[in-house]
Amino acid sequence: MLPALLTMIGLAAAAGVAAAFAARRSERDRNRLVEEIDALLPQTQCGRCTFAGCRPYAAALANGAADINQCPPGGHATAAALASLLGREAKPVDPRFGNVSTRPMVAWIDEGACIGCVKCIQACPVDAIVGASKFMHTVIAAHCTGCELCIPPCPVDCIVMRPAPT
Amino acid sequence: MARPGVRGGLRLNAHTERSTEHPLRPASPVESLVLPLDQHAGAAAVPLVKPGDRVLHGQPIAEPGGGISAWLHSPASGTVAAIEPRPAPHRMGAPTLSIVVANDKRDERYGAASPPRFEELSPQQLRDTIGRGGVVGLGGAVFPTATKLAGAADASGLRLLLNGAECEPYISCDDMLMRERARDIVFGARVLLHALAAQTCVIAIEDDTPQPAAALSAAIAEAHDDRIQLRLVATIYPAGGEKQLIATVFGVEVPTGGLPADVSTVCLNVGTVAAVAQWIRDARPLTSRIVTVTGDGVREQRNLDVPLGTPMAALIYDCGGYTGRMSRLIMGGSMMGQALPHDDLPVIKATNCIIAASPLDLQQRGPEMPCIRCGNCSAVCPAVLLPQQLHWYTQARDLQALETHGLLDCIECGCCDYVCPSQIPLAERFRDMKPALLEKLTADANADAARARFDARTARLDRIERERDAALAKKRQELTKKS
Amino acid sequence: MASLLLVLLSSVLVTTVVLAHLPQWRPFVAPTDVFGGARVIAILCLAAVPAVALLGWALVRLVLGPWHLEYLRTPGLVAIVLIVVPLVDLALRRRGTLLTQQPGFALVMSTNTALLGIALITDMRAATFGAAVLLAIAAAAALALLLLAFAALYERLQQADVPAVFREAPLALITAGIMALAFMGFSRLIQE
Amino acid sequence: MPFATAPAPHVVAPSSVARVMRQVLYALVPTVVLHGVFFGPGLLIQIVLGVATALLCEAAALRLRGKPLPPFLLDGSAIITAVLLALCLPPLAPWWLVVSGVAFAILVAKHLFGGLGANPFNPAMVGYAVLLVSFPARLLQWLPPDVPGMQPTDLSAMETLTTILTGSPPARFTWDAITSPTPLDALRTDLALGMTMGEAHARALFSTFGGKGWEWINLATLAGGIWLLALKIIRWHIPVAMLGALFVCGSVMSAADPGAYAGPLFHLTSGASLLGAFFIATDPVSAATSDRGRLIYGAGIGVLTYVIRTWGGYPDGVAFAVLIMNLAVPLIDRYTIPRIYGHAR
Repeated sequence: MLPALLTMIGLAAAAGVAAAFAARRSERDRNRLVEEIDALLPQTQCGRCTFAGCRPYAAALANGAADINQCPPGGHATAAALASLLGREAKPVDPRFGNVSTRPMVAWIDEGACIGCVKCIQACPVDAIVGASKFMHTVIAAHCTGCELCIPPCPVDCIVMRPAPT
Repeated sequence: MARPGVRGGLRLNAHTERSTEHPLRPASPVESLVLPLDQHAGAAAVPLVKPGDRVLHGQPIAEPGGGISAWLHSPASGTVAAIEPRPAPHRMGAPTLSIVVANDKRDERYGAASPPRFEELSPQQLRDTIGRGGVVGLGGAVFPTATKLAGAADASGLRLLLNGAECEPYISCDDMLMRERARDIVFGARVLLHALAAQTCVIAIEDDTPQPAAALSAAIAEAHDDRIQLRLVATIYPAGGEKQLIATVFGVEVPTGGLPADVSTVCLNVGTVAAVAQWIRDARPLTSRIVTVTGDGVREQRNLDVPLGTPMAALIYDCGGYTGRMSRLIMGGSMMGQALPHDDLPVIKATNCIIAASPLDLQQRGPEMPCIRCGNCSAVCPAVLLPQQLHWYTQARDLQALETHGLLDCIECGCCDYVCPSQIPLAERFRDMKPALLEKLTADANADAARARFDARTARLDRIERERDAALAKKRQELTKKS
Repeated sequence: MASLLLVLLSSVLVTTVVLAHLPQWRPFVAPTDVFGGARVIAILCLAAVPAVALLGWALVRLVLGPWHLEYLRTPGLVAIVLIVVPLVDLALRRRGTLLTQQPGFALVMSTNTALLGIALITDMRAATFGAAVLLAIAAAAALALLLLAFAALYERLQQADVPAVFREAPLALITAGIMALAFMGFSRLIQE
Repeated sequence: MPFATAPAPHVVAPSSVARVMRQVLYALVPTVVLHGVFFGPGLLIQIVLGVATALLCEAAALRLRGKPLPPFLLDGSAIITAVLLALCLPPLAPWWLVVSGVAFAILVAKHLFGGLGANPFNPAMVGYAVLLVSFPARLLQWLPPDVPGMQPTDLSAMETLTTILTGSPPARFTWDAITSPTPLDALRTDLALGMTMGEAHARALFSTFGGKGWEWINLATLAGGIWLLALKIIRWHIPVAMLGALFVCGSVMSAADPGAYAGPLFHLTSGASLLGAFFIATDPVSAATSDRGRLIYGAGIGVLTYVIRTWGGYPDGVAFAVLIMNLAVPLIDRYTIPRIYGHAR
């Protein structure tokens, strides 16, 4: 009877050790998961998901501090991809974080009204606005991701969103 | 390693006997000429004239818009009747901004100073001069020639390939051009050799057209220029496709998503080369082109030298009018041509052929059946694709699979449609699906670019932060040392 | 022969349906498509199945045999499976190619009928170590090929115009049925 | 003057699915005729029963799936499935055998998987495999060929019909009196009993290189196959690969041990090899789709057929080999994409 007990305990112990050893998540694994998630996000860096950009949102998703339906620019495609990637139930985008726009929009500065205060340039997460202090600013349409972060800081409200030129 | 000759392809009846019987003749003049401003690849041209101005034949009336664009010249002397949106053939009849010139039929030439002999110009100057002649690719792509030459100029060991392989059925405008203006083509070839500083030029022509071959060989012999040679290629549709012709003649393949210049080749249609010759030698810009008017629906099938902007209805009338069996008006050939909604549309730089097709010319498609994966299409596809898989993934809208199966390499030649037993309009399905795939690819590229810029910006802000802290720390250290 | 066929088919069917329909059980982070996941699992099976089978064979012959503990054969093999699977997970992450996702990976791999099934069959059928090696590797290869083929077929079936009521799981079961039918041809190939 | 517009190209070759399927049916005629000559009208009755069931099930399935009847019903694909299945069944098989086989093939193997063009498995082979596994005894009741030197079973046409409809032979015969194994089956049992090839081959059933009667039927099938190749209805890759693989396996094994293994020529001309190579494996819908893929697909069928015939449990393995390779087709198609123009690999 004893050998049977011993073998089973031995095998079970080995299995336990192996499982525990494997369960440790190294630091490298965690940021590789962040990389995988970040690859799916639309990179608008708009902050509508209440995080400072796409990578912070990805990090939050990785350790479960955020949900998969907080990214309006990505729309339902990104929500579904995140659900599939992280093994969670697919959910539509939560309107609380903003509505899913069908047409890609880009910012446009009304040059006449721009006073060259450089506030929008500092606010733009992807350096899509060209200009210097006291010089006229303009948005590079090709680089603008439509995150609308430049609209609040503008003192003269000369920035509006327009459909992206095809 | 390229495949010798066209892989797959179709042996089609050329249907050009009737249209090459009569010699070339100019079309009879018409009252008004409509010139769409966006009749070339790239941005639309910007008008230089206002309604009411008096213009001469050959006078520039529109300059290139930004980026890739081309000049536009008045095809006749007269007055500018209007600048307004008019239906255009390359927009399936949709209106587009056009200049309307009222023809006073006096044909007074615009006396621009004739450019100096091309040998004295540097290749760069010669390329710019060619651009000012409004010369664009007349094979059908209408890409501004000067831009194409400039793009290829810095490639090493350039070879010039003149495409006279008119493989699409019904079209015979290049055929007549080579018969009657072989000298222009050879002169144009020498101009382009100088413009590209290239050493070899091959004129490729199909082996089922003896007269043009004879005319060209005579012209080449007469020009005593051993850099230019004639090459016969097999008469298989689509031998005249740019990529297929380069593979047949030079044995190299244009890389996917790349240009012929990547394999140090420049491919130009013989019509374009003749236009270059007329502009450089006789200072006559591109204001008219040869158009094949053919099909069982028109009484007299022939080739005409037509001023740009001539309404197609006038052309048909000039060839004896419709024969009553007319059912479909096609601009281009029977395989890749565009069916037009009506004939009140102007001839543009891309109009190489007008088919007044009767039921005899057309083969009506049967009811569409599901694809039975028989593989006839993949056997004839000159781009070595698997149309049956592309069709399957198009229906499933699987963009990833479409990309790996090479949807963007499809040249829309229609060979797969031709042999499909299920009569599926494959070329049209792929044409409609390409924008969706391109949109996804550009969206991915934009997302990557945005991420790169975001990372660069965060790195920059961190660096500035660190430098400011370092400077602060140093200053604080000095203060504490001093006190 | 029928038992080996049963083991392979059930493993393939379960794995494919899990990859397609159970996001909570997704074993990997990277390949989110069915064929990508199946390809990775096929490679893992090529590694894990022979390991489990041979370790099991050794355990029974060298440990349980001398001490007359044959009745511990099945729980012993299960324990070996539970040892090998985490080690495979570790090896996978160490090589840095793929990130496994708990609990998905543990569930899919450790409850995979092929691992335990093939180990049991190898144990019963193989007399010498050489025969055990041969049988384990051949079974693992068959499993990998079958898994890849079924996953590719499954993805193609999703894109066909299948009547709605048969869309996913019913069609997978019918396909597995026809596969079993096809493999009946080998029925008397290896005397049971 | 306004004109109707249509997408390019404006000229297409006058072809249709029905024409393709019709050509395949014409190519099958010589086989059916010779089959009738050697084994009596049994096959013709089976074909009539099969085709009727096929059209009935096709119509029902199309109605259920809400598809228009005219273009699909008469495209001939269901008819080919029925004829191929009937050719694989013994001439005197009871009526419910061919009916249930064809019904299963059309309803489950074809329409359940998406109808024409989407079914991954060859419907005829699925039907045949179901019958082979469910009623193995019934499928071994073949007839001796009506050739000199063999005592033919003189059943009149009416008696053949009653036998098929009632499922039992007329009073004066018993089943094992009139049935005889096919050459392949006979060879299998003899070799299993330990006889060498020489002795087994001496039986009256065999002639120069195949079974008496059977070799002519298979030559007719070969003629039909070459007719299809000439008309470019099928491409050479699958038949050549399959027959090539069979030939190679046959010659290798028989060279290794002439006593225990049949020669390659016997394998090529016996059983359903030729019918399988030219008519069953080349079903475009369930076969691989690129040329390289077809070579792998054909070779796979050839090897599996040989393995099942020599060591497996059933006399002829073509059905199972085709089904197994059908399963592998999506995998083969994924890895045999030809090098596209301008792509490096």
